[in-house]
Amino acid sequence: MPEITYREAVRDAIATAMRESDDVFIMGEDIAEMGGSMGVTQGLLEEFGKERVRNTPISEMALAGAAIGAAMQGMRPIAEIMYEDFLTLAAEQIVNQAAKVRYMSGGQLTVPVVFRTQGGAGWSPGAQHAQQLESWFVHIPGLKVIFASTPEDVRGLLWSAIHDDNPVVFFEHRTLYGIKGSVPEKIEAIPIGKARVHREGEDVTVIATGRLVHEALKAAEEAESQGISVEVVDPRTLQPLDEETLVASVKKTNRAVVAHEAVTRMGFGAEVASVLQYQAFDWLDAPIERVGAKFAPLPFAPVMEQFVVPHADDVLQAVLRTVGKS
Amino acid sequence: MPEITYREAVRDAIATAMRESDDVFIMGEDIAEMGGSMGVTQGLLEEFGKERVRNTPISEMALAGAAIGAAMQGMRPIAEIMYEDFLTLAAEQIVNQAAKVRYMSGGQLTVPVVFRTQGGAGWSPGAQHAQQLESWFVHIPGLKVIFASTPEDVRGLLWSAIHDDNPVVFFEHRTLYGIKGSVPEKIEAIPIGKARVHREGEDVTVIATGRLVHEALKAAEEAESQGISVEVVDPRTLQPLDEETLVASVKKTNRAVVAHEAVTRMGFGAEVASVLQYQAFDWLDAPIERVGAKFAPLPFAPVMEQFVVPHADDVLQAVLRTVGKS
Amino acid sequence: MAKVEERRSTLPKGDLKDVLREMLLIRRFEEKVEERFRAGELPGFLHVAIGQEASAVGVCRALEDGDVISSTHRAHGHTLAKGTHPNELMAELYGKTEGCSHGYGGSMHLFDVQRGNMGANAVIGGGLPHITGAALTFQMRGEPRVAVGFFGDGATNIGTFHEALNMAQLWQVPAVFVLEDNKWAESTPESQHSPLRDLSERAKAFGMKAIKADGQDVEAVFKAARQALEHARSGKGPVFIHLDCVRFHGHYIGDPQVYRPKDEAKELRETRDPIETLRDRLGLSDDEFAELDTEVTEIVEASVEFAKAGTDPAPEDALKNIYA
Amino acid sequence: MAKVEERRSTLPKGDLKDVLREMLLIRRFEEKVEERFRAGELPGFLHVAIGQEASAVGVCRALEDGDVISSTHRAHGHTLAKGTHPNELMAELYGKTEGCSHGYGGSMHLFDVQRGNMGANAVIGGGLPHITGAALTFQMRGEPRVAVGFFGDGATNIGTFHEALNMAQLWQVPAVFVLEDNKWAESTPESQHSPLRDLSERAKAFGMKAIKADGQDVEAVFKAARQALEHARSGKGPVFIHLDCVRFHGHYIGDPQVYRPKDEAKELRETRDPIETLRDRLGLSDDEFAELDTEVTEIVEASVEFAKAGTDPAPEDALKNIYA
Ligand SMILES: Cc1ncc(C[n+]2csc(CCOP(=O)(O)OP(=O)(O)O)c2C)c(N)n1
Ligand SMILES: Cc1ncc(C[n+]2csc(CCOP(=O)(O)OP(=O)(O)O)c2C)c(N)n1
Ligand SMILES: [Mg+2]
Ligand SMILES: [Mg+2]
Repeated sequence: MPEITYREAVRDAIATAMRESDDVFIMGEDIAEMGGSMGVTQGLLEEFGKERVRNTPISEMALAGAAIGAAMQGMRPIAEIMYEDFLTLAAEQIVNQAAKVRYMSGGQLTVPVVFRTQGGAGWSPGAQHAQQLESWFVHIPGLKVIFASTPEDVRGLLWSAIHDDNPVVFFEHRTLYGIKGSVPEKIEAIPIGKARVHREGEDVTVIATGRLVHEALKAAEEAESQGISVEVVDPRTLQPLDEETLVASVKKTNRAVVAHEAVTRMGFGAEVASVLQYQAFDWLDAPIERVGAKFAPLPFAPVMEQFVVPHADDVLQAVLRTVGKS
Repeated sequence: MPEITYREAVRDAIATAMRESDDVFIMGEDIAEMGGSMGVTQGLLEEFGKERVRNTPISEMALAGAAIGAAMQGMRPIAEIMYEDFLTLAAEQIVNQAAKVRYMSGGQLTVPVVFRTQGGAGWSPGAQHAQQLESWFVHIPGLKVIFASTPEDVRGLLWSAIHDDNPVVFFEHRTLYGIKGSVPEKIEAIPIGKARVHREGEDVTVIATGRLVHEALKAAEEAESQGISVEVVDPRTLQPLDEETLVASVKKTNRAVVAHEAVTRMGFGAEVASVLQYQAFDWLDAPIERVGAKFAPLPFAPVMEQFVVPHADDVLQAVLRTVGKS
Repeated sequence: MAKVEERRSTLPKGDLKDVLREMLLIRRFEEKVEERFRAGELPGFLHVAIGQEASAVGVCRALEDGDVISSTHRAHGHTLAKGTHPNELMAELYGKTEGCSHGYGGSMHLFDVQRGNMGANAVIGGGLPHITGAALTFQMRGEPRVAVGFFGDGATNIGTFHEALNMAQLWQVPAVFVLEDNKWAESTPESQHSPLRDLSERAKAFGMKAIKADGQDVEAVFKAARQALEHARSGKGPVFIHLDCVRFHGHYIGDPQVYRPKDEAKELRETRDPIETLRDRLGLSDDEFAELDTEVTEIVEASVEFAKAGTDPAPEDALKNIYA
Repeated sequence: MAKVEERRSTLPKGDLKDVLREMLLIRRFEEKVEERFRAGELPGFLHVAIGQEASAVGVCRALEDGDVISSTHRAHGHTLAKGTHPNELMAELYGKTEGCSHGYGGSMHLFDVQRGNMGANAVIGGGLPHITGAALTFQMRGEPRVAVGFFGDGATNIGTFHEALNMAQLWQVPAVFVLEDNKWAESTPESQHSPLRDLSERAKAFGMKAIKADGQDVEAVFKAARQALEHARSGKGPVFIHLDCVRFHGHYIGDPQVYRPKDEAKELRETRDPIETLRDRLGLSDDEFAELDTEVTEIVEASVEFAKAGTDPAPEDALKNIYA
């Protein structure tokens, strides 16, 4: 199995889908000559030309909305929103239009569009370039929401997203673009709605997304050295949510930690914790711990930024609390 | 104590604050001659003139953003967003600007602006005029979020919101404008961050917001007739959240139901349930129930709309489940 | 798709009576909707297009098969003009499964995809970028189709309008943007919502070709639309059509119009009724007109019967059609 | 607030050397920022304004006390020109509590409220409605102040721009909108992001007065700004200033500019450097120029020393300043 980066994995899914069908195209700001602000789309212009690798003006509403219109006409556009923070600008189109057109039309239309975006802290861009907003879209019926954490997952899930007939909001994490991982030779679709158990364990389940999957894996190793066996599960699709896998894991371990980089309050962890306490009530031996960013906008100064967003140690401490060892 | 409607209560808070200070003004679409699409601002134009009761073009971003700019210059604008669904258009300004300006400036600025909006189902407007989005704003540090359910609360809390130095997103519920309730002769500020216990009870706590407060009270009466004593608490401020009052209530009753009109998934109830399971873990005798809209956009046909949004009976059933009687 | 050689730039005389019939159908349909709403039979939030029949009919007549439209909150006229049967529209307003959106949409969310109606929209400007995107698709696929977006004067103030038209012009996609300028945005007169007195100037911000026409004269509308469609279809880029229109009724059904000069609507009715204008032009006798009227009134009445006899969705149907 | 009689429409000759000094300070400051960033000392995401010094200095020189500005992601020049001490700016870039945003903001979020800087903005167009709102406040309070918003050519494509300027014109508030048209939006050349070749045409969508000037000529910028400010301040409504600018460097520090013709920047540097232009005009000798250069270089060096000696915030400070 070849080793590729998360960045290359995203690119591979896009390029392969574009080779396969003329209906697939990508549009976004600075994705053509420059190859995207994260370098994800480098080389695509050369292969597919500027019609299908389409630089747009700085017009997040129209970029999202034009993709929706094209999707309604049977195309499969990938709309790149450069930073997650700018989803706030495209929110009307994603939430009131893409998510609802099928429903409002009584099923006449499909809107097979992927809104790709990225975000995440750790590089001090300040408060308007790194927030994590995935929970907003989980709240909206009609959308699917994906947040992949490894090269294999991001490729297989983006592949599935592009081929899905529904609007998908697809989150990538900025700090993961450089990580490497092995992937199948040929792209394999990963079903939307299936969690991935990254590590089996007996004592505590950590359910983590995005960058926090990797932090959770580090924390799990450290916990293991302290004699605590941690299972790490990445839901990967936040909507639909693979409740079955999460609940089964917690019924086994009887303890749960939910971890993400987004602000804890009203973050995705709230939904997961609510589902778990409901479905695994009698199995829980400790309160479900939530790990997320502290309740603050992202500050610029690195010491403050690091303080606000969660790390492996925050996950570890939460794990320890669940087993009464802190 | 005089009896007034929820609509009159909102108007009274605005008018009184405008009489008191020239810094307070209101802007929004069709709020002047027409008195707002819900009739809330009727009469204000006549009293305060068109400078301070300012019709705006259909420009939700600029309307929100101009209010922010005015607030940065020391005004206390009230920006009315006609329907909650259109918060999606103003989201960038509210989330990336209003919420963060104070923080990003290291405390140099305050942004005393109130974003008033309303929404809610029950009148078949379809999918783009009635969704409930309060949970989005609870996720954003820097904002306060209020959702009042009675004339007294809406008046006292709007008063506090106008006088607060922070940006407040203030939700009203369309179906409540006509309800009546007694209020103090003179407006009294209701502190932001204090829940209200509407009804004391011993067996189950129902935490409800907006229209669901009234449904919860109905459900509580019905439950009482079945021998179950229900406490009904309205957090009123969703951010900051009066965790103390909620947790204390649940520690007393050992059972909790959280109810709102918004979609259950990733709704405000998820946050409340997460807080409760964490802080009252050892006190809970049953899983926390969540009551909210089913996972669908709002359909047009009344029978479907009624099916999607929750009613007193949904609350009652949840209450019964918590006591093992369903 | 219609053949190019068939396209005409003016309405053939023989068609004009049919055009009148269609406008009258919309008028009677809307009047019936008002009546039924006031009788408490129709749920929801409704905006009628009484007085604006010429823009809907004039533009939609000019379209070829395969062209698509997107509409606004004031969508009944566009929907009928684009070919949806009155039965299906009325059934939708009654929330029946036989409705054009199968009861899921309602007045502000009318869809009829087969007939090229990509949807009404309850969010001002919300449908305009879809037009840019649909037109982009036609361009990329090399199809001789045009996407047409309707919007009101109030909508020219929203960012979506700016972004969508700007992008359309930048990419030279085959789109036509039709401004129905009735001088009101809900209760707000144009002077209170826009700094311009000639809204066709908006097009200058994109360098887009603009055509002005009397929106109350269906022939003028047709001509403008034809010209715009030819331009767009031939790859010369999008066109902005400015239609000078009027609003006879309240913004929504039930609107007491406290904000509006008492006689404005009355005067407009007397001088700028598109149906009267065309009727005069055609020199129709009272009998001839009455005949038309009877015909369309029967269609409208039948649509009410059809709708009332329709099927209510089951409550649980609300959980269908969310995902494909 | 400055007295009206003191206002001049051109820069007095005696001031020009000081203007040159200020532009040179910005240039050397930005070069130092690039250097320190590449040395790994500066965190975050930085955009320098090398080559665009004339617009910042020309506009800010024209302001009166009490006037306010909002800036963009490319904010260092505006911030210095509006009076923030280089020490405080450099300290901010180093994330120190002595910084103008006390370490909370960073390069794209520079604030200096006391000096009338309402904030840089990392969201394109994000600050423009604040200008409309600030100007509205001045109008409502009857204060003779003007609010000035900077933005780039790329920003003219975003809805916020349209809404904010439209509203400003509608309400005739004392605002000036300054377009720094450097022909690039990140990697996207103007021809790929806007359908217009003359972006001053954007103003026509609002009927706003537009003034064009050479953004590389500080005297021309000053003159245009003066004229615009007078207009706005006297209650005649907002003004759109179109400055023809250039971008010498990459979009952000580290940008390899693969998308850009190799010689473009080099040529621009040779022909349109605002500092060289003014220096020539002033007929400064090499010695005189070197003297200025030494002076500003020392200030810049001192700012680095100041910043490095500054205080790091405590981690927990991150939880301050969220609410008032
Ligand atoms: C984004 C948004 N803001 C506000 C509204 C409420 N609203 C519905 S129709 C309308 C006025 C529209 O005016 P115009 O575009 O001129 O269309 P007309 O009603 O005159 O046909 C308003 C403000 C809305 N639907 N969407
Ligand atoms: C809403 C939004 N979309 C995208 C970006 C990413 N971005 C930052 S600067 C920039 C280009 C801006 O171009 P212009 O306005 O011409 O300013 P310049 O960089 O040339 O000074 C882009 C696309 C952003 N900051 N905000
Ligand atoms: Mg109108
Ligand atoms: Mg530029």
